[in-house]
Amino acid sequence: MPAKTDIGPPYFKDFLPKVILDNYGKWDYHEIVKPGVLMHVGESGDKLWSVRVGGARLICTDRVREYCDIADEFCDGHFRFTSRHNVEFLVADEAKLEPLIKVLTDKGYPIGGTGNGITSIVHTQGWVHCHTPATDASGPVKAVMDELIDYFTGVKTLPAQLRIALACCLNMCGAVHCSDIAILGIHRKPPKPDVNKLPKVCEVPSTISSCPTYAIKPKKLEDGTKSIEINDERCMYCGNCYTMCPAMPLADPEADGIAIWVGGKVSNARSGPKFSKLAIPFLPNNPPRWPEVVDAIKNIVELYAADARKYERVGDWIERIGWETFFDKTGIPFTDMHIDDFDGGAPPPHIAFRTTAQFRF
Amino acid sequence: MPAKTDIGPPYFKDFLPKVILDNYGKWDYHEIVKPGVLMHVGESGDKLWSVRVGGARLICTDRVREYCDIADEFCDGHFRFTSRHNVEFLVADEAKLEPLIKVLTDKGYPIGGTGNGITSIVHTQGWVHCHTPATDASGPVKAVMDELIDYFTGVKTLPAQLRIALACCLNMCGAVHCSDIAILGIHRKPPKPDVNKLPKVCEVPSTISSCPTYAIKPKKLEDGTKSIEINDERCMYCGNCYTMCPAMPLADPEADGIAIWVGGKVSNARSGPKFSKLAIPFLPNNPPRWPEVVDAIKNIVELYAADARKYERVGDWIERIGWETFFDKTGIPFTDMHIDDFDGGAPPPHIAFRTTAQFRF
Amino acid sequence: MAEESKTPLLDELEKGPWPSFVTDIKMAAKRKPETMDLLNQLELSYEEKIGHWKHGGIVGVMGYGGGVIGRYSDRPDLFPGVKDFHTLRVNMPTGWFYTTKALRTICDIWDKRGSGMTNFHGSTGDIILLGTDTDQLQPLFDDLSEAGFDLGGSGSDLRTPSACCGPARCEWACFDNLQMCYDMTMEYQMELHRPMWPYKFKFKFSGCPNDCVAAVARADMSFIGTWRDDIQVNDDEIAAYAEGGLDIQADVADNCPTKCISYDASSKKIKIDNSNCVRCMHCINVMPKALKPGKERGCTLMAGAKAPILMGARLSSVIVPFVPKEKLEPPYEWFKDFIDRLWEWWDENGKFRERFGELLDRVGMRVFLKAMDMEPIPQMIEAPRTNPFVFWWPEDVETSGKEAK
Amino acid sequence: MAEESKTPLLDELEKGPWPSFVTDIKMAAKRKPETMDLLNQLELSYEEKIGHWKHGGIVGVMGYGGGVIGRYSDRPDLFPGVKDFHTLRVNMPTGWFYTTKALRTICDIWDKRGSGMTNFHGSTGDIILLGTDTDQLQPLFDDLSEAGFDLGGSGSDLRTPSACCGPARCEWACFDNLQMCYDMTMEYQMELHRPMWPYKFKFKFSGCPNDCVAAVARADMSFIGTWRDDIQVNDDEIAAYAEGGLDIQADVADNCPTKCISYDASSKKIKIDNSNCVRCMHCINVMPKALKPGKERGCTLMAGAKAPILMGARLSSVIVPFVPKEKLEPPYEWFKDFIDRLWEWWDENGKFRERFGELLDRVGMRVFLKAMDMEPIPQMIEAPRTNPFVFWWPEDVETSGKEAK
Ligand code: SRM
Ligand code: SRM
Ligand code: SRM
Ligand code: SRM
Ligand code: SF4
Ligand code: SF4
Ligand code: SF4
Ligand code: SF4
Ligand code: SF4
Ligand code: SF4
Ligand code: SF4
Ligand code: SF4
Repeated sequence: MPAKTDIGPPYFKDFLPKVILDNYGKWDYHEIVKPGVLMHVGESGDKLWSVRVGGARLICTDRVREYCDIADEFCDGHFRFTSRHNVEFLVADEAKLEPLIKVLTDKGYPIGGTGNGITSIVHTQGWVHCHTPATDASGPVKAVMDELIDYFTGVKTLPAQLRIALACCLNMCGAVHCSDIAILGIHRKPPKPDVNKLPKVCEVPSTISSCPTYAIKPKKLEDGTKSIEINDERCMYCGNCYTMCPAMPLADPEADGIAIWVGGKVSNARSGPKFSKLAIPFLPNNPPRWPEVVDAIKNIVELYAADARKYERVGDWIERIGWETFFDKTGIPFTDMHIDDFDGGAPPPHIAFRTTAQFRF
Repeated sequence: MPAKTDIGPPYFKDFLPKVILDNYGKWDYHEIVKPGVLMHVGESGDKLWSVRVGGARLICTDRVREYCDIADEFCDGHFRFTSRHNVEFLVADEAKLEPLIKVLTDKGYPIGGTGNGITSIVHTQGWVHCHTPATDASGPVKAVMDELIDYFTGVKTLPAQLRIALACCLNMCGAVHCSDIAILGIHRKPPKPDVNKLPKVCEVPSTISSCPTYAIKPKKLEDGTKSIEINDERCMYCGNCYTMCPAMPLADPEADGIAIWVGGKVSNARSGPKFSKLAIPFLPNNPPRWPEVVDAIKNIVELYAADARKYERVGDWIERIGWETFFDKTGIPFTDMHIDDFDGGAPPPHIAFRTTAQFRF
Repeated sequence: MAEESKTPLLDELEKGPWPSFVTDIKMAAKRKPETMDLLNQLELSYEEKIGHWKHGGIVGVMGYGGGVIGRYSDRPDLFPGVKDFHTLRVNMPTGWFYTTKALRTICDIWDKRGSGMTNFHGSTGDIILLGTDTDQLQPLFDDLSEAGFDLGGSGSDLRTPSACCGPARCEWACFDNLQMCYDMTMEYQMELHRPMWPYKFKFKFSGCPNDCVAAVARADMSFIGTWRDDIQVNDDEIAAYAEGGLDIQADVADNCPTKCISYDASSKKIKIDNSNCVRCMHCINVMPKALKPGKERGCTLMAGAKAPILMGARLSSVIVPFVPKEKLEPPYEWFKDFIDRLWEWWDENGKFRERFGELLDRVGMRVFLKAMDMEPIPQMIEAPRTNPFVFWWPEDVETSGKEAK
Repeated sequence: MAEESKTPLLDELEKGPWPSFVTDIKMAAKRKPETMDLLNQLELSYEEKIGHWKHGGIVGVMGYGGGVIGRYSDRPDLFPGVKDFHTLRVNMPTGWFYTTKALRTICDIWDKRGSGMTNFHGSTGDIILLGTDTDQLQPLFDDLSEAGFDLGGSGSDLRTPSACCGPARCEWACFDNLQMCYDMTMEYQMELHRPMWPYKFKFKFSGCPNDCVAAVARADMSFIGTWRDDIQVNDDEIAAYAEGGLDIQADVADNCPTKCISYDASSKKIKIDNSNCVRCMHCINVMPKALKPGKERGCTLMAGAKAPILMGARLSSVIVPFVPKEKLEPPYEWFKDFIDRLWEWWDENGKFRERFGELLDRVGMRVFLKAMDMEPIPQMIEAPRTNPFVFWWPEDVETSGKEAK
């Protein structure tokens, strides 16, 4: 029997716990009871506690079953994940709250990620599954979170929320372009095309036109076959040609590494959404624990913690003190790489468009 | 005898009055004694009064001689012009100040242009001398200043200084791109090339390449001569092709007219320098007094006068209240013309460059 | 003597307080030995600082053009367990709420058909079932479908729409973003499963301007809940916050981006000049008991966000400042008409691999608005143009610029 | 019956309080009847709403490639008086200070050789002698030269440099911008008079960040006087301002862009956190008796401003944040070396009609800095790049990114 197609996802309301169905759209307010524990109060007076737990995202079915076991015990068989891949255990019965927290703590799950601190790092596949990465994803994330866990669990707090994201190549599946701190895998050498294989596995014209900087030129091979060559000087290692054509690999163990970006945000709170800006053009890939990356981020976070004003996101803080002061205080060297010189990357006309939901009617 | 070349301008110090030579680089402070009258006090205690007078800029030698007569009588034969083409009579002897003012007033010269008001309009040639104008320069300027003269003479004041400039075509010799209010002559129809004459008077390839939007295409005439044709849809009437080739006239009595821009500034005071932004895409040329233009500017000035806070330049004011409120309050219709859609005109990479002298060391 | 670990580098990542993916891979490998090759190949990557996956081939399930990401090891000789190791994107339940029953079902199916490794969730929001053989794809899909699950998007299609928890768990949701996200997912199953556009297209629904699904940064069509009347103020609760020690002047009023809140410390009252409120949420965020979004609710439609390839990242920008929530409910006629026309325009005019926002940049808002028969409004822009290079509609020049739309 | 005016439209512009150019043209025409054709032709333009000048031809004076703008009427039949009507640009005295003697000399020469109409001044700053015959050009130049005046720039040359009144009439001048403007004008007479570059190049010198010659908007090389130590504060005068009724908190401190001024109303004292002062001038502008720029003075060198043709206007941006004033004095070795190398780079790399700033955009600051052997510094930018499309120097990749300059 052929499978049914186009049935779509299960209806979400079938998955909601009773307290939510009862108070759907009628929540009155919330409180952060303690780090990682939210209490939402309905107009009805009903209460819902959510206990947020950090995880690896790259998890096995056993892990999921463990979550299920816990949810069965304390949450009437319901729980959820957040938009940043944390787990939230939903408790309607206050009596179960502390026991739940105890079980989670005993099992070593970090509870936190709420309020003005650091929550889980949105990230991508890296060497675990993708074909274009310039670094790993899960590894650096684990290393960074080990270091910053106190900001997750609320042992330490920050002036505002601080969102970290990682993407392992310029495709930016982690959408790091609007993060307080972004970790980005970058290539730094032009692709090394397999010019003989290329015409067999790829369309030459579309390979050529895939390059935004026109770095790929047609070139005839000795036998007359049409292939391509690369003008290295025009290449900025975006990898788009490789996405289009497998015969253009550009990964390189020594040239690849990580760039650190700062000051982006998404919410409309106070200032509008903004892009992350380049802070550190390159740090080497140093598995398994990427110490340079961990140190660099720790340095920025600690400075921010000490220097920013209440409610100031990283980008707002830097704008207030000025980028020169940021580079000065962090000790990050300023380089010509920081100065935008990508033509196409120049904010196109939409710079004039309103990219916040902030406006007057 | 052949003329001496490369002698350069006369040495400026030979033209400075004694009080200036004595206090050169040693001025202590200044006061605006009254509108149009500055008093500069030297560390020495010396005082210099400058009486600023508005003029037409397009003036005859008799007018210059009249200035000279006045300066001979009151200023020991010295006076200056300002960077905005006002005349400044320089008086070292306080006894001569009021008599000078009386003579100027009697002769009908407007005294003013200092402090938080409107000074003379920087402008260009227009139909008086240039070959590319989309409007006249001196005419609209005279009409606007007749209306706004009270803001020049200090009868009325403004929250901050308000600089108006006019340029008669997109070349923007009046550098209107950073004015509180800018009056800009615009064409709105593509050039009407004289395709037969063109190959005789211009280089075809450089005419084609003069167009930033690639609107000019090569075309062979019937006799085989290489000429050009225009893709009207791609033309945004910049006139650059006409600058390069006289056979590409684009002036048109009905299509030409004036656009009004607002919110630019130059000084670093409080906010950094900023570009003027489009307020009114088109007003017709209506000589001799351009009533639509005069009304439009008056409307903006009066609203600004009433609504802005002290020290708020036009652009700062609009940024505070929001562009939507600006369009709302002025009643200026918002159109698709206001939305930037010029690719090349998109802020190029230098948007990232620091264009203010405001920074921390 | 204990056997020496074959993954000494990755073992380092089992240390430290944060949950370790290495541990989870090892757990999975206990029951699915092939999965150990995932760790082994990764160890090689850690040694060599380079990935070992080949460019994905085209694999899939019957009737669908997307939902599966093909993946092959470039060292099948060393790591036969991950010779082919394709990913399935499973459309998550809207808002990521689950019953343990449903999850256990998925786990069972996945243990039977794949590596046992997952992402909860992928960054678009799908359940990612990470790694299975080519010949398992169809049976896997059949099992999932049987259990009531379906695939998410990949390729040049509508990607799996996602939404913040909205009215289910948040007092600020200004429209029923969960319901709409679900309904639109159902409405556009065809578009989701059969790539046919110039490139991908994403929907994300946030209930309010806090934008907890990062819609403005990551969706071609971003729904941001909002309101257009006055913020609801509860004076007593304001006073309670003040008494509780909140510095309303410094923490709330001074942080308002338009400074439209005035606070009177003696009466402990605030006054909001709502005409200047830009609905940034800050004051509401700080005093959730005292302030609430207004009653006239709906959403701001913003469009065009994307990652940087090829010309730099875009944020979504305002297209429709306010869609009342009544229009964001079944049968969604207004929205369906709108998005169908938008897609049609994009499909007709977009180049290969040109996202909607990039097309907007290339041809200009002007052309889009005309095609959509929409009015330009100042809420669409940060500021008007600074360059004088206006393209006039010839008909406007013929009549008169003043009447130009 | 009085003769009917032939310029009824323009006569309208003799009405109203502002000085009228029409009156001046009529005045000139009294002594130079041909000049009446300027008004007559303008009247035709006012009737027809279109200009009547032809594209300029190439006219000039011996030995010079610029300084004259050729102009011909397109209706010489109707307006023989302005058949050819070329403009001469005469280099003004720096700062636009004059003796009446010198001006009378110019007037006399011009009455003899031209239309009697002028612009005091052109918007670059030159004295514009507006309208003369081709055959008068050389004798006119000879007369001017004899009287000690020389031509300004036009075409692809160094344009006439200009400066605010600076130390001559302003207490805030942070370097001797008048002297430097004059000296550079003299130093580069060759470059000023003989077009030889890709396009024009402008110098403007403002004594302080108020920028009274609009250098940042209008000069390829903008000199903006500044200081790098602390603002000089006179406490007594601060108190005097306060007593005089100035609201120092609202008018001064609250308007400081970095909020680095704190005012204590009880002691009537201000404190400036100079490390956060960005030298905007506002506080000094408002309280000129109490505050002055610091003592360690000099200028910020900014470069690249221009009007919008072809790709949109540019403002100058920071190239050298601080040049101490000692380096802005004769013999100007540092600056001459700097500008010679800059021009050489532009000349070698600039395309036909590509301004310096446009070249900077096209090739990138990175390439410019390398060519000039200069260090990148954060004061050059508003903010670091947002796109990840970095061009690496291959040598930096070979060594290590960390040590990359
Ligand atoms: C659970 C979650 C939505 C979901 O459907 O999954 C959520 C839930 C809440 N968010 Fe959020 N936000 C969630 C992702 C986000 C995101 C998206 C992201 O990070 O990728 C943003 C935008 C981030 C950005 O700006 O870069 C986001 C920006 C906010 C803000 C604005 C904060 C700011 O000052 O900029 C608030 C308001 C606040 O915290 O006061 C907020 C407030 C809230 C509240 C208080 C809403 C409510 O009344 O229930 C919830 C608890 C917040 C907390 O954790 O302290 N939420 N919130 C997401 C939890 C992610 C996690 O696991 O950590
Ligand atoms: C005479 C002149 C310089 C010259 O060499 O010719 C000059 C002279 C002075 N300027 Fe200026 N400025 C002169 C053009 C400018 C320009 C250039 C322009 O308008 O094209 C600017 C930049 C305009 C802009 O930002 O768009 C300019 C921006 C300022 C500012 C900044 C004002 C602000 O709030 O943005 C000040 C400070 C102030 O006025 O408090 C200033 C202050 C001054 C002071 C007070 C300086 C002083 O201590 O002597 C002088 C008298 C100001 C007054 O008129 O009230 N001057 N000033 C120029 C007179 C032009 C005129 O005839 O009206
Ligand atoms: C799995 C996932 C990362 C993750 O670990 O979570 C992912 C993985 C890939 N993405 Fe992505 N993208 C994923 C979410 C995103 C997002 C975030 C989002 O949707 O919110 C973005 C940024 C937002 C956007 O759409 O712009 C994103 C922007 C890209 C791009 C750049 C698109 C652009 O227009 O700039 C590419 C390149 C492409 O399409 O060729 C890309 C391409 C890819 C490919 C298919 C690689 C390729 O070039 O063929 C990756 C397959 C990895 C693998 O082997 O499994 N992925 N990708 C995410 C999808 C999981 C899910 O369905 O839930
Ligand atoms: C006379 C003057 C206007 C005035 O009435 O004051 C003027 C007049 C002309 N300018 Fe200009 N420009 C004049 C100052 C400017 C300025 C302002 C400045 O220098 O501060 C600018 C803007 C700043 C800049 O340089 O970008 C300016 C930007 C242009 C441009 C556009 C250049 C660009 O890169 O965008 C052109 C077009 C061109 O060069 O082909 C231009 C071209 C012209 C031409 C030569 C027309 C042409 O295309 O050949 C005009 C001759 C008019 C005539 O018939 O007399 N003029 N021109 C100004 C020179 C007088 C003087 O020497 O003092
Ligand atoms: S960011 Fe790049 S390498 Fe990482 S998962 Fe996405 S496409 Fe693959
Ligand atoms: S990596 Fe990018 S820039 Fe380099 S050749 Fe490929 S497509 Fe072009
Ligand atoms: S702005 Fe245009 S029309 Fe006016 S003088 Fe300059 S080049 Fe001529
Ligand atoms: S006016 Fe400008 S856009 Fe139009 S054809 Fe000429 S150069 Fe091109
Ligand atoms: S976006 Fe708004 S409605 Fe949705 S969870 Fe966040 S705060 Fe609540
Ligand atoms: S929502 Fe934001 S803009 Fe509106 S009043 Fe509150 S803080 Fe101010
Ligand atoms: S720029 Fe500064 S120094 Fe020059 S006149 Fe203006 S205020 Fe004085
Ligand atoms: S000069 Fe400007 S930035 Fe510096 S203290 Fe004064 S007001 Fe503040």
